[in-house]
Amino acid sequence: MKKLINAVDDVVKEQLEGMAVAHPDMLKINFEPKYVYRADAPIAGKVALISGGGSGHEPMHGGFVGMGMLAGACPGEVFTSPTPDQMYECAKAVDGGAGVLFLVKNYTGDVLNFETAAELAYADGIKVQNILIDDDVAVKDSLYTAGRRGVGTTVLCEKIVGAAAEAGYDLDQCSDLARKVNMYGRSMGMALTSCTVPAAGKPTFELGEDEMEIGIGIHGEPGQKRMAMTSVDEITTLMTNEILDDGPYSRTVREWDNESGTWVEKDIVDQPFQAGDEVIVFVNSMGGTPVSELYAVYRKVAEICADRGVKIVRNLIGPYITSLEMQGCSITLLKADEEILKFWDAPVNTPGLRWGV
Amino acid sequence: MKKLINAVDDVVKEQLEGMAVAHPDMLKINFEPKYVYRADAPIAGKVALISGGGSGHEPMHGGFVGMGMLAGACPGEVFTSPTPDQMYECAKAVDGGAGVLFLVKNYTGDVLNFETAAELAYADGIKVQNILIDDDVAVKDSLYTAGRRGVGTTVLCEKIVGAAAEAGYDLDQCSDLARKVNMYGRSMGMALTSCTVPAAGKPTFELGEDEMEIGIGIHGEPGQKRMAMTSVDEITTLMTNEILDDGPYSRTVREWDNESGTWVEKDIVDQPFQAGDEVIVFVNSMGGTPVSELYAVYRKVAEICADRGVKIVRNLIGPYITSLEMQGCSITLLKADEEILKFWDAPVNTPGLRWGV
Amino acid sequence: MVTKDQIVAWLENLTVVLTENKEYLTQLDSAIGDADHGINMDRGFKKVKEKLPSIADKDIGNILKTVGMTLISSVGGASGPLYGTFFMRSGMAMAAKEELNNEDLVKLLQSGVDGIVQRGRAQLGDKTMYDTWAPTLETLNAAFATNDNTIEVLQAAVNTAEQAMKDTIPMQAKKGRASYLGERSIGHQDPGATSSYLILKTLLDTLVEG
Amino acid sequence: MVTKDQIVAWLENLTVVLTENKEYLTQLDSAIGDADHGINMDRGFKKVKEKLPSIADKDIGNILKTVGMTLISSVGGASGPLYGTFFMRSGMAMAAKEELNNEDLVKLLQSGVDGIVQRGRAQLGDKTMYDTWAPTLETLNAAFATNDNTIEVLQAAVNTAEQAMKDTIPMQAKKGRASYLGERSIGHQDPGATSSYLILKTLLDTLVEG
Ligand SMILES: Nc1ncnc2c1ncn2[C@@H]1O[C@H](COP(=O)(O)OP(=O)(O)O)[C@@H](O)[C@H]1O
Ligand SMILES: Nc1ncnc2c1ncn2[C@@H]1O[C@H](COP(=O)(O)OP(=O)(O)O)[C@@H](O)[C@H]1O
Ligand SMILES: [Mg+2]
Ligand SMILES: [Mg+2]
Ligand SMILES: [Mg+2]
Ligand SMILES: [Mg+2]
Repeated sequence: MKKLINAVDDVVKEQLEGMAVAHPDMLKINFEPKYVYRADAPIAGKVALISGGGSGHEPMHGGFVGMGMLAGACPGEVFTSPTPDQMYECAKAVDGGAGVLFLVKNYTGDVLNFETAAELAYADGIKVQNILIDDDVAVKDSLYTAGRRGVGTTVLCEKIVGAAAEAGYDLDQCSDLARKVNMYGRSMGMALTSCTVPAAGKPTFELGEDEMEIGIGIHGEPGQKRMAMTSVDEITTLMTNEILDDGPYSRTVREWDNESGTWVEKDIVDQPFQAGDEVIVFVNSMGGTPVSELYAVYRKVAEICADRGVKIVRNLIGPYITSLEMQGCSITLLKADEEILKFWDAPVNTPGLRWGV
Repeated sequence: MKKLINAVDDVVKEQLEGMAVAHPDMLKINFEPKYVYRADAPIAGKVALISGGGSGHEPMHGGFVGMGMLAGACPGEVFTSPTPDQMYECAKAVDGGAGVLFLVKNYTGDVLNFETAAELAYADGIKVQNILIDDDVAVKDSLYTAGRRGVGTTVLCEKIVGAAAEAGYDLDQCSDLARKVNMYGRSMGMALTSCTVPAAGKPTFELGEDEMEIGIGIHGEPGQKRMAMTSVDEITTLMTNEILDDGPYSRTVREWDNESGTWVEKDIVDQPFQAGDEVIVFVNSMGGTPVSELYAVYRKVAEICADRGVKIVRNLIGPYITSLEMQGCSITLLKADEEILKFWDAPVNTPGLRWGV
Repeated sequence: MVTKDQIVAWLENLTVVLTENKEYLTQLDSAIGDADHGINMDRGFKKVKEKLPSIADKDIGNILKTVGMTLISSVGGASGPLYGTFFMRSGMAMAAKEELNNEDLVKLLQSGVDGIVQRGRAQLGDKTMYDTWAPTLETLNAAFATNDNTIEVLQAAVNTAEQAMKDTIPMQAKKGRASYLGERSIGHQDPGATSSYLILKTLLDTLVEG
Repeated sequence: MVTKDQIVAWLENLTVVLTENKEYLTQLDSAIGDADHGINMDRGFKKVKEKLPSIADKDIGNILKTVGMTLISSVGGASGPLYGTFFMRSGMAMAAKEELNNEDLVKLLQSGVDGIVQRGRAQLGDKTMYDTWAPTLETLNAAFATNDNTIEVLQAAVNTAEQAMKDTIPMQAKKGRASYLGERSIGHQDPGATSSYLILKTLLDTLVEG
């Protein structure tokens, strides 16, 4: 394992220290327990958007803390979900009285830890909500699995709902928007190489020189299937078609009811993409793939969308939700309506995403 | 070799096609010969900044075309300098009457090809200047080598001089500023892995599991020395000290004289950094190193600068001048005066760098 | 009777056993998960070890609850809240106790496992830690009905646990990260089922030591 | 006399030889450069091949100049302008010629090499293509002074070129990318010196073919 790190146990801490000294204008960092929060938090009267998850996906989530995006982010150990005390302390630090929305990627660990955190924060008098991101079409059903993983749509949702919170949306409005973005977004990923968790010291899986993994998540875990390596056009076609051809997806989610102080279950079904849809396309590097190759992916996505009557109205291309140094990419399509576009275009000022300011 | 590409001969062309369809609001692309240019070029009365070089360093240079930065960029084959016809045609497309400034990274190929281009453009009645970027302190002398390579300072210079051109600086003022930025900037790079030129199909060099290359350039070429792998703190200390301890550097450069229509030689000497200097710090990924690791590098750079009385006033952290999928990083320090800071902070709107708009 | 000192010794031994098995558990998790289970458990029990001296004089219920809270706030991942809940619930069930009879011992484990199920909603055959615990609890209950030698009964339970752990190999995962692999999860032993076996095995070894 | 058809055949053969040696030259460049010299030369001469049919009826000077311009606008890198200048200058020196005597042949090569030096300002021993050409031109001049058999003299020049190419191995590079390696450039044969040898060798082989 060769990485720019010191002791494996200090990796996350030292990277956060680097972030703190690099971006004091945008964010601050608390170390015991670990959370990243807006330099100007709490902001009275505005909903505070908090996300978090295992480290190793940088710039997500810490790099998305700042004006117009996250109020706070809770980094776990590499690829390990953070603990409830982090989220709870973070919630207390950023709540401006309008409540806290936790954006949770759908992994068993994240879900369980964020649910505990929400309970703790609510018990402290903070209005809370948990909205799940589960957009990975590589996972086919929710009955026989832990459900679809939260991947690329997370980044888009953090941007869009962060802008809505900045604009004064209340907690229910922010939650509705986040749920909608999640229902409108679908993703698929692939890997050319594995990555190495520092503490593990060797690659999570081995891939032959002519092999690739299709349908991976963002944790260096093996994917849906292993296939013979092929051209970027074929890879992109396969992934884009999986996204566009994916049928309705049903699952039951648990959301918090601030009236009764209990979890309520909701059945949610999202609808497939259709000709005529306007979309935001997000082509993401898993970390080790340079942006030049992403443009070759984007080229083919654009061609397929044009063929199928899906109109790309915005795009994001780069390493935003990564798996350490893994080579590979993911593609996310997000159906965009007026509300979504308005908040996508709104100013954002974070280390990882910046425009309009 | 595993990459997201189709046929190796089409790599550059297809990546450019992807860029063109991704960013029609910022840039356009000409294919025969290849150059990227601002969507709103030519802009009457403003100096047009053009850079270029081998491909494989994305987002540099094509990704820096747009408002407040480059007017044009000429991509060669991967790691191979572009040809004079590209620069000449690009110059004709973007010249708004105030002349064209070519920013040239100091490599024999780039220098020779850009000199030819400048002669051609001048012969066509375009006012021209060539300013060299040669900031790589890993190259020790200019008498026994082709001189210092142009690396990280290139990105900063494109941003700063691009903003000056946008603000109405004339060709001489832009040239003076570019020369100053080059003289104020120093860089050093290192690699954990080699990279693979698509057409070559295998890594340029091999590094053992415990080895790293120190003092590399940006073309996957072997570096100054091979060393045993060590911690990020030691690596960063070594590189930052090489930059800070580097003495005066003298060389002779050739610039164009628009009066006489000939090349004139100039002796240039830059001065070392001093305690009390304000600097912009640029920590760059060579492509395969994720931004999380760059923060560990930045953390140590900040510590060393503080110890030595060098004040960091701005920073840039991410993959901006890369070597395909190489793992590794480079560090650039640029002494920043008021003029430099003003143009650093000015709005920029390119695929690779964006703020203020 | 199981003494408080033995419970503390069990927890201390666990910190050793989980350090020894850090790579093994991580290796299992890299086949069907994200290669961190051993690292997570080791991190959590290292924290437990730090905490132990300051709580060793509390009652067993208190000690177990503190272990649970320590795991919740240090492990993360899926196993953090699950094992955290396990110890929290077993602690609540052992409130104020200074020593445990056989019935207590079953109740301790049963409450913990109930907590795991309530949190994680795993069912038998989902290829999780629950697949180790369910048959193990049956063995415990059945064996104590005819034999009150704690060590003999625990030995029988450990045998069941070992078999149950191995029985996760042919299962297709339906919970946790491994479920994303679908049929590719078949043929690998579940990391959480394995750490659960180690937890029980270490309890037996501790009591055998004396 | 060297005929125009022979010059055209030389250029055609070069496209074959440089394709054959694409990997070899790239390999040499990966040791002390950026692994593209073979790719660059092959790309350039493929373009030359495309151009040849349309210019084969021009005079030798014109043909060579077109080759030079083609290389300049298709090769890139350091070798593009250098070999481009080589052929431009040799073309200018052979203006209007339809065939070449021995004196012309020397002048063709000498003018080309002068162009390389003027552009690249390399000196003897800098470990560049010039290190192949300088001793080779000396051999040519000396040999033609006592022998007017073109093929015999060219054979002697090729021998010198081969030796000169190998003599770049112990040199430390002072120009081009290889110079960045300092002492580490020692022990490797220069790619440009090698392609220069191939260019001369192919001229000889073409004339021997007839
Ligand atoms: N819903 C669940 N119920 C019970 N156990 C579960 C559940 N989900 C996962 N597990 C257990 O957790 C183990 C993985 O733990 P760990 O690797 O530490 O967390 P993560 O999966 O978040 O990386 C699995 O091997 C499995 O035994
Ligand atoms: N200044 C120079 N003068 C003469 N030849 C040079 C000079 N610089 C480089 N060369 C030659 O160019 C060769 C490298 O060519 P090539 O790899 O195609 O270009 P680049 O170095 O730009 O990648 C070297 O092997 C050397 O022979
Ligand atoms: Mg995990
Ligand atoms: Mg080159
Ligand atoms: Mg795991
Ligand atoms: Mg080369």
